[in-house]
Amino acid sequence: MPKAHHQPRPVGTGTISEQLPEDIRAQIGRRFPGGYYTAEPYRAWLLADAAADRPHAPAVHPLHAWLATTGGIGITWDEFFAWFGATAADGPMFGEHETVLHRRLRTDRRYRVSGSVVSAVRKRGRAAGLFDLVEYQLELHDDADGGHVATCWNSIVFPRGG
Amino acid sequence: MPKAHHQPRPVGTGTISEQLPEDIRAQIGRRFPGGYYTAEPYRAWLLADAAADRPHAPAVHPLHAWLATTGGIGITWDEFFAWFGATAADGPMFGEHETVLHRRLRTDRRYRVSGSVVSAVRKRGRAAGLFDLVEYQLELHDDADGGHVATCWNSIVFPRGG
Amino acid sequence: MMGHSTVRRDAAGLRVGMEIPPWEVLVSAEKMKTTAALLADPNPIHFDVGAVQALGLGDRPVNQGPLNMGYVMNMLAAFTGSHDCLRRLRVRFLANVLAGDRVRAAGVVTGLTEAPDHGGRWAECDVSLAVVGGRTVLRGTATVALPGAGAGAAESDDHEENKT
Amino acid sequence: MMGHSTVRRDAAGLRVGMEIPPWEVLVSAEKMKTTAALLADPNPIHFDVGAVQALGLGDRPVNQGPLNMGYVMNMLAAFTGSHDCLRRLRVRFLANVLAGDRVRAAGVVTGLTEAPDHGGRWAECDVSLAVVGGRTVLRGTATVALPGAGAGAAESDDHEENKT
Repeated sequence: MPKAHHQPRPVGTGTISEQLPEDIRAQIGRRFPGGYYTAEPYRAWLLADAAADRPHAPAVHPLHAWLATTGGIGITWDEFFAWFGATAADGPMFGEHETVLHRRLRTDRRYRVSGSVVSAVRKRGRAAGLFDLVEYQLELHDDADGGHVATCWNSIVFPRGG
Repeated sequence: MPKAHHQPRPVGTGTISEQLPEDIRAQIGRRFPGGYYTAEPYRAWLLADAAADRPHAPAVHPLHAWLATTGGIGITWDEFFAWFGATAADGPMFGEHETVLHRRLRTDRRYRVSGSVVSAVRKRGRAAGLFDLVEYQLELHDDADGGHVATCWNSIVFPRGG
Repeated sequence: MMGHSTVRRDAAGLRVGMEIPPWEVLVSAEKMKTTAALLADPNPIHFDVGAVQALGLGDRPVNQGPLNMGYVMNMLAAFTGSHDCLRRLRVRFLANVLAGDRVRAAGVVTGLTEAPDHGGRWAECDVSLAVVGGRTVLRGTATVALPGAGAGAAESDDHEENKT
Repeated sequence: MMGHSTVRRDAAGLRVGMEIPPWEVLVSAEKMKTTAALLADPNPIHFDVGAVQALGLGDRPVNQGPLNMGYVMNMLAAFTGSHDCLRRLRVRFLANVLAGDRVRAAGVVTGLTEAPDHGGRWAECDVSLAVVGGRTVLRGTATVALPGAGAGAAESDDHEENKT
């Protein structure tokens, strides 16, 4: 199982811990269905262009690691939000993200995507109010030789309207 | 099996029929793997915007029928081209297209996509040279009640460099 | 970047031979990129100027055929009042449209038949798309539903109306 | 619509505390649409002005967080010579970027260590993205591979070079 190599951090300042409901706590460690992702050249080109980069660079834009893990996670955003009793209308927000590249990204390689929820904490911020801070981590492995290609770690904030 | 309700037509003028190789003829009637497609609201919005339409219209843009059949056909363009011994580099081109809407398109409905290759002929044009004209047809059915929603018929031209 | 025709359509004035108000748009390279992503269309002629040049197709991206057809659908929706009035559209692709081209969809009513199922009429139409001041890039035929002669005028941009 | 910094990077001149040449871009609403399609991100705040207004977020679409991070990656690639030099980037999203904003990625080298595995050095960097004349929208840290002190100057926009 992917291991969280980051400690949860407070969002902003002045956060204090609150009791996490059991149904949310039960999501910690839950694995994503996972799947496969291939960085097709047209997607590599379009993503680089969307990021205002020069799409002709031979290197695949490292942002593609994030796109790959999202593309192969095996569930939709709505399904993921539902794991935490939330919907898009609740306004979940990315808190932090880390991409670690263990090996160069390439087009037309088939990558295996796997990962899980690594932590969940409930906090109350002076400005933010009540929210849950959830961390999840996804791994890319080259499907041909099993090599570890990238790790994408994310934290996401679910406002709880408190 | 979907039935061709169109006769093959010559591309341009002055085309004459040629012998179709057996491996191409063998593709006639071949069914696509098929699959499912849901016109998610964000895709309906983006497609209408891409077509320079007003994305806020409650009606789903009828171009979405084509997008749905393509999205649920179950093979990639490269795989489809390979059925006819061709690649994207050979420059296959859309010849004709027909969308027939039997029922209103809606967002968030799950549509079943099915279809097959309905004809293939080899022709020689005075200007176009040797080419294969392939027709294929896809059907959208509402997965909830089985109702027939749309038919998309296409002809595609494979230049044969002759 | 786009021009919508605003038409008051007097149902009683519908007749064979009448022209459908044209619909124009300036074709955008950026929208081809979104379309390539939506259609999962890997062909670089729709976004990569370098690929277009390498193929000797000039120096502007080539619009997707479906978008060209979509513009004709827009013209028909402006004419009938809603995309939901379209029953059938058949087109033949004749030539490429390039980023920066201004194109115009046009059409003419070629037949009108009573349609008891929706209390109105079916209009058969000849349709086309052309580069303004240039060649025709698409020709086809369409069938659209129209309200009956007694339905009176309707505003074409009232897309709220549910016609089916 | 975008400005690429062109930098001659003298490997011998690398030092802790040096500023990474900034990288600027004018954020495009059209590119958010392509990104929404690529990411299969249904959130309408990235493309639908009506949805943005309904949420009280103003009247301009909100850029995707990944794109904000991508701009920082672009700055680092211009500095190192290639996207393939990036080993790690961690960012915290602090605020939204809106269509039409001009944003600037900036950074400073905070540490240099020898990296025998690629014959060069690892640079640790603090990075940020800010709206020009406005607030900081992202902060983070990065680790990038750099050639060794003996490697001499390299042109940052030589993306042909294979550094790994």
